Amino acid sequence: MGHTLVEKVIGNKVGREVTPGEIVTVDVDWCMVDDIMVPFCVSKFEEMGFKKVYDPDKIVLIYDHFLPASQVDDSRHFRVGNEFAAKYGLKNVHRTDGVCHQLMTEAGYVKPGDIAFGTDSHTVTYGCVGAFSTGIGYTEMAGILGTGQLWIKVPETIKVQVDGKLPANVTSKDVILRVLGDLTASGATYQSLEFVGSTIDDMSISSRMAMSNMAVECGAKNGIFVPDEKTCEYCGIEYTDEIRALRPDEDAVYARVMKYRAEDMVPVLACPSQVDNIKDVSELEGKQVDEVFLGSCTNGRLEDLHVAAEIMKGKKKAPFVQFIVTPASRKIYKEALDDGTLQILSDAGAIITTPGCGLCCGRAGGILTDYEVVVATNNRNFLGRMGTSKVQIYLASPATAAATALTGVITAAK
Amino acid sequence: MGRIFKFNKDVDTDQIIASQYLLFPTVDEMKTHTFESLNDTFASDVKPGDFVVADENFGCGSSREQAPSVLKALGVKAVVAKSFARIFYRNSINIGMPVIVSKELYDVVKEGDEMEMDLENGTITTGGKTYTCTKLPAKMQEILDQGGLIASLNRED
Amino acid sequence: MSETFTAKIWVLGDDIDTDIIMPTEYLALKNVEDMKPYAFSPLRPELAALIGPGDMIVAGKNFGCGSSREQAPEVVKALGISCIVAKSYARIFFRNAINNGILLIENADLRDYVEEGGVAEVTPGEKIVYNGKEFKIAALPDNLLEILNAGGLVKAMRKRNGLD
Amino acid sequence: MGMTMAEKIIACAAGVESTKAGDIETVTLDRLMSNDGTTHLTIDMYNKLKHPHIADISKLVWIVDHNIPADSPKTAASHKKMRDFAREHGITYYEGDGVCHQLMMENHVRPGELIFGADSHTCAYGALGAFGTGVGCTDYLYAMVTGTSWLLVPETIRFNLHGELKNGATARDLILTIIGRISANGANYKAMEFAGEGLHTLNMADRIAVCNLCVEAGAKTALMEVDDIAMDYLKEHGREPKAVFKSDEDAVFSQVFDIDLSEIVPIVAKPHFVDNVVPATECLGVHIDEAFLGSCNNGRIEDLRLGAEVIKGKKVAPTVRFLVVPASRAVYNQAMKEGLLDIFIDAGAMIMNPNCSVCWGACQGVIGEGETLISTGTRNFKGRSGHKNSFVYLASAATVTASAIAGEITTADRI
Repeated sequence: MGHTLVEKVIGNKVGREVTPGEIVTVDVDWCMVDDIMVPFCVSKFEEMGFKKVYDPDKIVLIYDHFLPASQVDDSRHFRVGNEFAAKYGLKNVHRTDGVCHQLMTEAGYVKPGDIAFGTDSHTVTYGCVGAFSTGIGYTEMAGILGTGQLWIKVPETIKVQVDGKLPANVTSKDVILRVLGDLTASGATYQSLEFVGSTIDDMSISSRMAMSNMAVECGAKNGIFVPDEKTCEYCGIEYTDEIRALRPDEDAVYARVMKYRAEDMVPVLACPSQVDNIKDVSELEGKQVDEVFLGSCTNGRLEDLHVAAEIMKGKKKAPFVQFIVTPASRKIYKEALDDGTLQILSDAGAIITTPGCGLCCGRAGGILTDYEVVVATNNRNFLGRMGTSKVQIYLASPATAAATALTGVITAAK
Repeated sequence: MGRIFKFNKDVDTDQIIASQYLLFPTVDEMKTHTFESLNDTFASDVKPGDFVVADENFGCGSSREQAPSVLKALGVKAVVAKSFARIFYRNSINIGMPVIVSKELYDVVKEGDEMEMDLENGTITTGGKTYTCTKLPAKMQEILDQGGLIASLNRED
Repeated sequence: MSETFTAKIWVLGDDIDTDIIMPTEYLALKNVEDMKPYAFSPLRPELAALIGPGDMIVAGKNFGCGSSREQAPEVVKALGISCIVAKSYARIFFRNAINNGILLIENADLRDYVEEGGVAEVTPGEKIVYNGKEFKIAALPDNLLEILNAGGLVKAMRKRNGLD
Repeated sequence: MGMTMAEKIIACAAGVESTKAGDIETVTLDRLMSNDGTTHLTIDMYNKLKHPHIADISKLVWIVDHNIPADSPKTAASHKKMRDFAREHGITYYEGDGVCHQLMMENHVRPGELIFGADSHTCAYGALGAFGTGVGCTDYLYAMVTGTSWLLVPETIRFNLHGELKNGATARDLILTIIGRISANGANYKAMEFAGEGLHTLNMADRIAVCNLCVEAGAKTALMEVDDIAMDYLKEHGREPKAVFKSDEDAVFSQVFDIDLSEIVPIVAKPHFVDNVVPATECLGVHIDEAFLGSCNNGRIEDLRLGAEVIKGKKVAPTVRFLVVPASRAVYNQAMKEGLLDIFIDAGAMIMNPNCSVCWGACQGVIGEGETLISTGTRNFKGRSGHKNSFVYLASAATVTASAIAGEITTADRI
């Protein structure tokens, strides 16, 4: 019987064929611990009685949620992390380089076929390079740091197939939002999303990242893409036969298959306060907004900034609307600086912040108050996520966000 | 009679009320953080009618009017210091909170002492002795007498 | 884990996400005790103060969806919640709760039958009785039961490392 | 008897021939600046007035710069109040475009004006020969409603500057030296006036840095004679002076200091007072956790150039957070054009959106318990930049950047 992509990745790790539903213990290639969870993870690790970490080179600490620190205890997390890194010989510490999920592939850690866990639910992002990755709690992470292993239930797979050419004002964000709306917020619990089809093949790694990033929003354990030449180029590795073999079998068995025609896609929004509350932008056009946020591990990449810059070039944001741009990493910031993108956005009136999680994690970076409306490119619009529970959060693509920032009302890009 | 809370010289406005509370919607929400870094029980201990007594240059630093406002909101009857920083002084008068210059008082009282103040005659009585304070400039006395600067805007004439 | 207990019921809806259980703003507070008052605050700010030790939560589908913040189950535990019965759970929350030694029960029917403030009788791995009506519940898989029986993952690891 | 610059500006604003220190004058204000630190309270008071009224909308400038972007729902609510009011009344309004005093210098201040700002560092405007002074929100509201206010005419302390800065010293080292000499209340109620041929060696950024910090000596205002350099700056920004004043030969000063600029050395103000100054060499080796290059005092293009020159090709120490915060959008854009942002990004600095940042200490890089910050900001008060048990050292852009590289306090010539 054939296997889906995630079954192959896990099977390769355990050295035998695996079937959905079985529980296997895997060796872990990468552990990512973010700043919020560092002190909790460290204290659990010590409470568990470990004397050393299983492999200091496979552990990555990333400070991103608290950049820049907005509360007086935030930097305690940095200090605990620094002390832990020094004590156990960790060299992979990113203190001011950007959002964890961007850095885990950008900085060359996670590669096709790897298995990675992180203390943040959007760890699913690394499926963009054909890895199995998922979010866990800090207690489990502490266990991995000591043992190098974790048990997982092999997930069933939902195949999401998209074929054809996307309309000009539709991005991969609209595609994943559409999929989430169809699946609902719990529609893929414990399952794996496997993204295939000609539209997917044509997508850049950045576009794929926006989709794998949001797989968790329908409850999925991971969201995965077949690694191809583009993937290998992005990862700075050769496209070997081994990687070529990381693809689903023709006769793989799926729990469900969802097929989409790219040409049918339109710009959409996830409306307050569920990620699966999807509406066409056209239904909401004209609704007044107070703030627009372009950034996060979902849509804070160079490609996303380019989309916005193209729409905003030579124009100004609407008066009294805050337009906040938070590049996902230092590298992206620099590239956008060098190619003139930041200049265009700054001239348009954007507030360009230092790379980090920014507004998405709800601790700074443009928090809102009662009855304010924000159009944001990140991954969650939960009640109270960006301020009070009366804030209305609409999730959208970078194109819709930029078009909205120009008009001050919800607007689809032309 | 009110109790005395004593502070040293150069107490700046950040100590009176720190920056992170200034954008709270109302002074009442800020006041529990008054003097937080110098005396973290001040806000809960102080009672209406109590006094703040300080050394030189009280209220130096920023122009945040929240500084005298939180003291007033907590019911502090007056601040008595050897000298005041300019903006704090002006802000206090403007909101109708007496700020009194006394070169002697700081050196003769201790934390927790009781004192009484006669604003009209500019005298302070504590430990059985009476001290005369420096008079306010006429312009400022006039503002204080009318209950603060805004009161003049609300006059019907 | 199989002894029968009774618990007062708090009722919640579908898709109770981790930002509701524990908002990001409070995640960096030094310990779970400090976070407790803010549990469920975006949805029901009064709830944390009302929950008493041994109470249970009965919720709809996809309980605990969203982020991997383990503060969510930790704070639920700290509030003294004896167990959660939901139509279904989000994956990460489920693992985190078990790792913290919280009893999680999946049941599709109970939520639509109970009222807040009512009392249910729970026999883990067997049944829940409410107002005389019986709801069958399944036992947890062995590997999870092992962690739960050890009292959570930290204790299991301490045992592995020869500490307890 | 002759008049000082301060007396002349006040006389002009009061519509009187002459005035002298100690007099109280009723003045008409030329401009009224307010920022998000207090405007929400001003609005609340305004709304409670029996006859709410604004004397001259065109004189009001409102700027959101302290907590931007907002860090909490409470901040957001205060910003919204300010934004909605500005929008409704048509008040000149900036949000996220930079630190208030820098925006005022770039866009509004004219020589000879009398300006109230609801922020103590309003005295910065003296760099363009304007009388700027910080007021609370009640004074601000009164001025907003009536267009006028009362002022006690200040005595003036005169600083005659001679020679030229050298030895790696900057204008910031100059003003820290002066504050150390006259102390934190040495100029309480007074105007600090700067003149002399040494003044002409200072560029506009230097001058703003000097005037801006005068409130740390308690000064009511700071003033500088307007020369060609000031006029060029004004012209460059498309403005004309209201009036150009200088003190008369026979003006009366309460004190006169002669300062030889060539004797100034790099200075550090140690915790927790601005007047607690020592030569930077006496602080060498003090461990730091964070460094801050920015603020209305030292976040201008000249300061960024200085920092970039020090750090070019080098790296920020691994555990140090180096915050680089241009003082305005114009500064940010210029730094981008000149490649300075590239240099900082490559070095590992955090470049932030123009705002008050950790100088104000409510968000954007606050420091934790026991941590030490070296800063180009305006103040090092206890707890100013974060936890009440933390430490702030003030120094120049060069010293701060050098320290960020070393991970401990050091001077640029040691890097």
